[in-house]
Amino acid sequence: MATTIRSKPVVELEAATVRFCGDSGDGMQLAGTQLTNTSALAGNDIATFPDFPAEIRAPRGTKAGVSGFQIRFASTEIFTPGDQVDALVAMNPAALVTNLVDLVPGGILIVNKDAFDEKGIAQAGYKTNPLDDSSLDGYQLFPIEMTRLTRLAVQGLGLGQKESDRCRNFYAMGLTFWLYDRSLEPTLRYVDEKFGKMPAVAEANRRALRAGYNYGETTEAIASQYVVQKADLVPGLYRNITGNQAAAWGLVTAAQRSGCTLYFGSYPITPASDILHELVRLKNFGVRTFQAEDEIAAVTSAIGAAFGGAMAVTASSGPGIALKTEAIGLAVMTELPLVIVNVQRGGPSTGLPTKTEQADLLQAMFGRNGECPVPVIAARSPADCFDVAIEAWRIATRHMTPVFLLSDGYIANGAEPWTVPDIDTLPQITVKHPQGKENGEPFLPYARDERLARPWALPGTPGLMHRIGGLEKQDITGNVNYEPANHEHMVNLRARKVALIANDLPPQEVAGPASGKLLVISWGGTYGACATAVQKVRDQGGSVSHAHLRYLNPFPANLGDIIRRFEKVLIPELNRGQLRLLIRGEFLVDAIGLNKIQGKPFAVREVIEKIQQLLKN
Amino acid sequence: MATTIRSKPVVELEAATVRFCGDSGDGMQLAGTQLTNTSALAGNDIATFPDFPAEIRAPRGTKAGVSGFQIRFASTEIFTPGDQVDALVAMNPAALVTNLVDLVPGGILIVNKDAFDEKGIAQAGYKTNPLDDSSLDGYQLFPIEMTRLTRLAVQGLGLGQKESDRCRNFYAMGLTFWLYDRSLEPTLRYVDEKFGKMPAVAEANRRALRAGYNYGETTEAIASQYVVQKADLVPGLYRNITGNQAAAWGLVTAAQRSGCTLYFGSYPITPASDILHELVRLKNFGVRTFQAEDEIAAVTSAIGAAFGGAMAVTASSGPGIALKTEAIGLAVMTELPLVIVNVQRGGPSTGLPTKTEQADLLQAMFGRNGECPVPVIAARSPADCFDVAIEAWRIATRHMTPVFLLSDGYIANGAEPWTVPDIDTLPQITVKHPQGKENGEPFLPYARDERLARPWALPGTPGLMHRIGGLEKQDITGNVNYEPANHEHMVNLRARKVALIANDLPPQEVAGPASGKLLVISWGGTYGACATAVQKVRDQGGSVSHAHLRYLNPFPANLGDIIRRFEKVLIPELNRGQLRLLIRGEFLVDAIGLNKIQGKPFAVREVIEKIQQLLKN
Amino acid sequence: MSTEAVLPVLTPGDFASDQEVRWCPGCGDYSILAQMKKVLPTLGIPPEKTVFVSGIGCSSRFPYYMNTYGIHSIHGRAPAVATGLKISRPELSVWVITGDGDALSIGGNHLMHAIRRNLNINIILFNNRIYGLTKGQYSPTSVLGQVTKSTPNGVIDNPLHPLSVAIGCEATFVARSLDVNIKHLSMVLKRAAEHVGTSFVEVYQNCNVFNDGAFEYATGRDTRADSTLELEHGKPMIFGKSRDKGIRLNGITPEVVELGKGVSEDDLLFHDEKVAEPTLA
Amino acid sequence: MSTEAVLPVLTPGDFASDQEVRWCPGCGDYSILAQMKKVLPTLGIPPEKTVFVSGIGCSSRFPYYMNTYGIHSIHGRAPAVATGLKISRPELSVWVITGDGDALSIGGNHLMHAIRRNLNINIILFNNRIYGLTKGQYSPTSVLGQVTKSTPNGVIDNPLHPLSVAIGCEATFVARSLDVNIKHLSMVLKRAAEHVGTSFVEVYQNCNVFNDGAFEYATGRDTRADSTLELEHGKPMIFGKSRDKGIRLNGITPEVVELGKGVSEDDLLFHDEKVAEPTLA
Ligand SMILES: Cc1ncc(C[n+]2csc(CCOP(=O)(O)OP(=O)(O)O)c2C)c(N)n1
Ligand SMILES: Cc1ncc(C[n+]2csc(CCOP(=O)(O)OP(=O)(O)O)c2C)c(N)n1
Ligand code: SF4
Ligand code: SF4
Ligand SMILES: [Mg+2]
Ligand SMILES: [Mg+2]
Repeated sequence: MATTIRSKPVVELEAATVRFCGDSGDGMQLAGTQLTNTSALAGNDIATFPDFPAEIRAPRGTKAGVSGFQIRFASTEIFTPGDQVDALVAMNPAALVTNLVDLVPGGILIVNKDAFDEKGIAQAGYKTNPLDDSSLDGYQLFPIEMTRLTRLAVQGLGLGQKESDRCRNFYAMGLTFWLYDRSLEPTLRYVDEKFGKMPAVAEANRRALRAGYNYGETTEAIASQYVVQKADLVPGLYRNITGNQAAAWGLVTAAQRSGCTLYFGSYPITPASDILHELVRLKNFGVRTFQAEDEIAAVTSAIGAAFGGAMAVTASSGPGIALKTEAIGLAVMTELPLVIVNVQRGGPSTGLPTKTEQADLLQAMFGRNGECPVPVIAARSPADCFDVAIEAWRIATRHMTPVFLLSDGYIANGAEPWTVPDIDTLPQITVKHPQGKENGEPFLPYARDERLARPWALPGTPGLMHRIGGLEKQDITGNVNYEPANHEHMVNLRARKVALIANDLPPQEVAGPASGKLLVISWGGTYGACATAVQKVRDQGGSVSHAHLRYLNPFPANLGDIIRRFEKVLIPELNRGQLRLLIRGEFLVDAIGLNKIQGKPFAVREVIEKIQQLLKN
Repeated sequence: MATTIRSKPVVELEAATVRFCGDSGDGMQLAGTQLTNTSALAGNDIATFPDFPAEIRAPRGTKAGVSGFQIRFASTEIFTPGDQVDALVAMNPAALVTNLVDLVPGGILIVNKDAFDEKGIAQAGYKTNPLDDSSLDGYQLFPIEMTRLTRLAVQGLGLGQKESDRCRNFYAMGLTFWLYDRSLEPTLRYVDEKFGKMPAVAEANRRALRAGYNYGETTEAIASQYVVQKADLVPGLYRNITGNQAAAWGLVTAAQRSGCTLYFGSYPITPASDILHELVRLKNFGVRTFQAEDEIAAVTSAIGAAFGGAMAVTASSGPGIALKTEAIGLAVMTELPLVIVNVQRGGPSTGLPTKTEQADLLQAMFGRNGECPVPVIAARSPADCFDVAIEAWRIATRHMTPVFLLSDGYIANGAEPWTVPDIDTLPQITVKHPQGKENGEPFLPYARDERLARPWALPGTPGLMHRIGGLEKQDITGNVNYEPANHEHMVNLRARKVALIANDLPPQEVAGPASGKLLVISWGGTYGACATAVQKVRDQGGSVSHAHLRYLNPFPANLGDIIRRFEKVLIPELNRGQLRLLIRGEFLVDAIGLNKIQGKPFAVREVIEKIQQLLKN
Repeated sequence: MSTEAVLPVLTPGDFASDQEVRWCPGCGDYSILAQMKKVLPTLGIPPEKTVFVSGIGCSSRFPYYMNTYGIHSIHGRAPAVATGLKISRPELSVWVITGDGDALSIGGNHLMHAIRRNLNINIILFNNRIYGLTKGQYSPTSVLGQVTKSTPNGVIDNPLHPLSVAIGCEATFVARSLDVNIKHLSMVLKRAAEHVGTSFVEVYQNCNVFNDGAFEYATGRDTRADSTLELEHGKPMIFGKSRDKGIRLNGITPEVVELGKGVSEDDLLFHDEKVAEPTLA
Repeated sequence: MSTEAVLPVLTPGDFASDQEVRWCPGCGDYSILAQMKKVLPTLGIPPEKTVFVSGIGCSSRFPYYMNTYGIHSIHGRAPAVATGLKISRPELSVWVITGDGDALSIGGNHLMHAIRRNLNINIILFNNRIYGLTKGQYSPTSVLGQVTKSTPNGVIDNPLHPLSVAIGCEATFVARSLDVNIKHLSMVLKRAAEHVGTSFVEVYQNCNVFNDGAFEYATGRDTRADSTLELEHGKPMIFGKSRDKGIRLNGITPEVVELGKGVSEDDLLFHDEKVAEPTLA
């Protein structure tokens, strides 16, 4: 908005963290998304952290119903949405009381004054009105009559009070946009697309947005404006993407690069459903989605599709994955390519459906009957879900095996800028299907190549008719076989096949010196916090390096050597130490854990403190 | 049979191992069971190993249809059915070719000569008739026209040829009984009970039995008879029992000693079904059995019963356990007592349904979403299933948690003598249910005792109405709660609750010196082979001790100390090293594995060789 | 259900738990909850002898709001949980609360078997023709063409009809009612409770967030009367705003006819609850 | 199903695999296998375009014996496996082979949803009213009082009737036949293959080891004719050894009547395959 004449002093910041919070009905997710997209377009690096309540819409004004969306935008590269927020926009008392802890001392606190009536204050559990008692003195408090001002702004459009109040989030956006000198254009465009068919509503939202913006411009109360310059990201076409979107597009891309049609069989479950929602809109890429009657049908239908030659994928979260475990065993025995996505959430059991956790790693490793090895890889950030989805299918087809792809609620719903790749430049995934033999010699479905992968013969091919199933297979012929020696051979063969994948993997990289006092090993969504923490400590001269694992089974071939070059090993996880058990068991190293099980990602601070503590003694 | 006048020289043996083998339709399991019971009554120690084909009845004469039953009876204490057999009874060529490998050189080989016709010989894959070529010279071969002689014996009873031939196994029994100087009485009694309603059939079986016996008596061919004196077992009322029977009776006993009604919800699956078959016959003990529509209904119905105050049990094998994993998470979250029996079979997937394996340990440990700790204990022998079943329920109620009880196909179908206990002398299992509070203060379903166990309040109790479920619980109140700190607290609390069980367990015992060169650690059905092997090596002066674990989660408190007192640790398992991973991960000891995955138990010889190899270098 | 000798008079309040109800404002579940609280005191069964078992879904939060014993189990398994409880504690009054996805998608098999076993439990299916809790995917009862999060171009699978499924499993009691028709709903709930055997009740429930107005035709002021028919034992099947429509059998296929115009009440089908064959139940 | 332009003439032998058949001697499965091998060559679909999908059970070993593509999947899931295969490869001819336990106990939900989705697959349920492979426990189709390994005192649960369940899910093709009635069985299999949409066929199959003679009444020389009725489109429902029995509608309930005795063929129910409402299908 180079055109605006700045009426107030402008403070330049390297990064800013803002959180919108209010009722599930207040449209906070929309507000956050708009600020996110606008900032992405403004060229900032960004990281977001939406935080939903478990209920669809708990009663108005209750703590249970508070929904939040945090976004950090910066002129430098960032890996997390920030430990604390610089500005908090709270639409009601319940939102204030549940979110204030994360506001930095002296931070900007914008509240909807109108919501602080007796009822609202009581619902939040306040004895007195926090806006009147001095409890908020430590912050730059801006109590604004958003309800009244919004109603005023939309007056004369013939909207009912309820509809008018629905525009409040646009008022809050407008104000925030002014505060951080953001353009209103992208949001105005969004309003046109979204509400085009309802001109009154569209106009109301536009007016509310502008009203909020102008309020900032005009009010004495707010002394200054902030700007965050664009980051110099690698040039390219950027778009802001969530982990679930990235996973969906990665799957579609993998299908294109491998020449298979994507078959996605799944049953809705939080926080994995958005992958399905994204894919159903991509039918034009030949995607076949199947919303099954349950998770068992989802995975078994995918196995049927895999037998037919499709790129078979199923996705769920912990409880649904538990139901798939028997069928995954069938995929292991039939040695068909299959991608199983687990967007992890808080457990055990139904647990905390809308919160994040990393506690399904051992389930992915061992949650099946018998010796049933499955490769496991994990995404480290929203955009990384795209690459990992492609990698999962590459491994599945190259080695003829089901593959576990672990994501989590934090990166699945979080967003970051992502360079839209030129699909055709991405490496091809070569998939071979045998043709019928001329010489009429019998087809051997369990013969193997140098990677111990078996041939993927498709129905419809003359001369290759064969039957597969869950009973133990005879080596080479694939016939049912109960002989003791064959069984032992096949169990070891299946294990070796997965172990051999390590030869195919890039060597594990280490951020920082190749040896030293402390090695931090992380996996999955904790990448951002760990990378940032390690970097900061090293900037202060600490002898610490970082190895972030994408490949959890098998481990990269050089992991053992890396570990041995450090005095101590720290493994931060959002669980009680699942990777730690695997590392200890495999390398007999006394790895130390930093474990958080609060349904929330690590704060960078938490990891730094642990590192410093370990470096001290 | 003190009365028999011995017509032939008698050789006294310390132990003898006999195997009957033939078509699934030949009644080999019956023959083996009869010899087993008779030997048990004769006061021998015994161990058996039935080995079924996967098919109900594969076509006659095929290798796929061969069914075997091995029994070892001894005048000393024994722990295994023996690595090799002293006498093999083969009813047809297919049985001979598949079983001969296990016959000791020079061993007794009794075959049904009549079955060695061209078709039979061809089906077995023999080029020439093994009875005629000299391929069997290394054994004491007795080719007997069992078919013809049996038909002769039952002539005149008006039986058809098919029915007559069904008596062949009795002929074979009779001959074997003579060979080992066993009484016919128990079998004759069995015939009366079983075939009482069919006098002709009963008489035919009696005649066939006697005919076989007399053949041994009279024929020149067989030069001598063998006797195995009674073992001096601890006095008491003995009966011969299989692992599945013992488990069933153990469950019933636990119900009686805890004053709960036993609710057994399960879905049939090999090799666990016999527990259900045994329990349905015990309705008079107030047992409630429920054959569910699937394993998920089996376990969830058990959870419903547990909520109602029943002793809730569900049983299955690997594939079925996989389906129960989501529900087990619910039991962990609701902290209800529940026993989950897994009679392990060959995996992965459908695998080898009728064969044994130990590959579901990690599934029991980690096969659930989220941090979901469940205590795990394992039975070591058929009779031990009785004690372990009681122990499982004791832990479940004392600590308010689901408990995994691991058995396997080998001990489930195998049999050994068992002293029938005086139920009333067995320790009581005290189960407390809270009563409604007078003072009307609210009931707190998630308050805890010193073991961190919560109260087990039952529907029907006034004033204790409460709701439980799979969402995270608030500490103490048990209300649904999504707060970060509470979640972390509860996850750790559930883990600590299970860890605390260790304080309740007897210290781990060690057979042999408390320190030395080598410690053998075993668990489950490999006990017999490991105990025998360690004993034998130590008898020869080897520095080796043995720790057999009944408790796999948590480990006994003193296990770490024990391990540290030995230079090396060997862990023999019928898997690829599942306990080994747990021991390595927990104690950082470089435990070595002896792993066999052939659907068969260890031969004592195999364990001895590994021990000796490790003691050498 | 056997009623007790001397019972303190119970009120709806006695069945309300202290937990704050967390459905969306305007959700049809509120009305069903209210009717249930009204009906239970009339059954003569105290709260402590009553157990509500549910699966997962908005509807399955129901037990938390009742001051009875309750299990909020896992998705689709409530009928199995209830079966185990009822088998071991036959004297308890056991209710299953479930949704269209919970009961007919993931839980279809347990529902089928609970109905065939015919234990004395009551199954109430809240049918909003959508997955509410997971924010709006289509369910097995979603109608053809229905646009949802997972069917942007409309549903193409034929829907299941809960009552047909139940009858296919030879249910001994089936009924359907509406969240907003509180008189009929409470009557049906009471009848279900009184039936000995498995009672299966489908309740049309409005999800005003993800499938608002799905049952407009059956609830709307001016369409209601013409599109619903309240069955009463021994009464002819008459309906319509001006009670001028009826259902009669034409050969072997039922058809809607206008009364008068040569059709008299006697030509119509009469509702017979007692008929053994469910052919036209 | 579209037949190919020029096809080599196929024989039953072309559909036989090299695997040794491993059912008990005398098992009803042999006959069904034989009829299937006879019917397939008449469909004009080559073996490589045919896929048999099964679950677990004796019956589910079926695919191993066919020289086509096949999946011997896991217990109860065959309809779901077949659904995924058919969705991604619509041009293939997909058959589901299942048992009464596989289809109606653990697999009931998948069966229900496969039928409602009505993809063009053929589901053949081998009903021997027992769990064969696991050696004789009762199944959802076991009759009341049936003594089995798991019900020494007789079955007490009401059995499910496969066709009623299928109709409750609004199946578009249902039929029942007998392992031993090879003429009728092969006709039914052919009709099932030709029907576009999900065809559901129940075949009474004798398990001579664990439930021998379960269908004696329908197969026995002298009872057969009086206890079975072979439906033919547009024909009156007449049966009986001397074709002297029929089924007619008394009011709304079907009843068996003797022909003559004032009852003529025209009074009987006529079988109408095309009727939309399955009321009396
Ligand atoms: C095993 C499992 N799969 C999926 C889910 C996600 N889930 C929760 S409720 C639900 C469906 C809800 O729909 P319905 O049963 O109709 O209940 P409603 O919310 O509409 O009342 C789903 C798919 C889950 N919690 N557990
Ligand atoms: C998950 C799982 N549960 C249980 C079993 C054991 N099992 C195999 S087949 C079967 C039932 C067989 O009955 P049916 O489906 O009627 O087939 P039939 O053998 O009678 O032809 C059972 C319970 C299994 N293999 N997998
Ligand atoms: S989402 Fe729909 S069903 Fe769920 S509570 Fe809200 S309105 Fe009710
Ligand atoms: S057990 Fe029964 S069904 Fe199975 S093969 Fe034998 S006869 Fe056939
Ligand atoms: Mg619903
Ligand atoms: Mg069957």
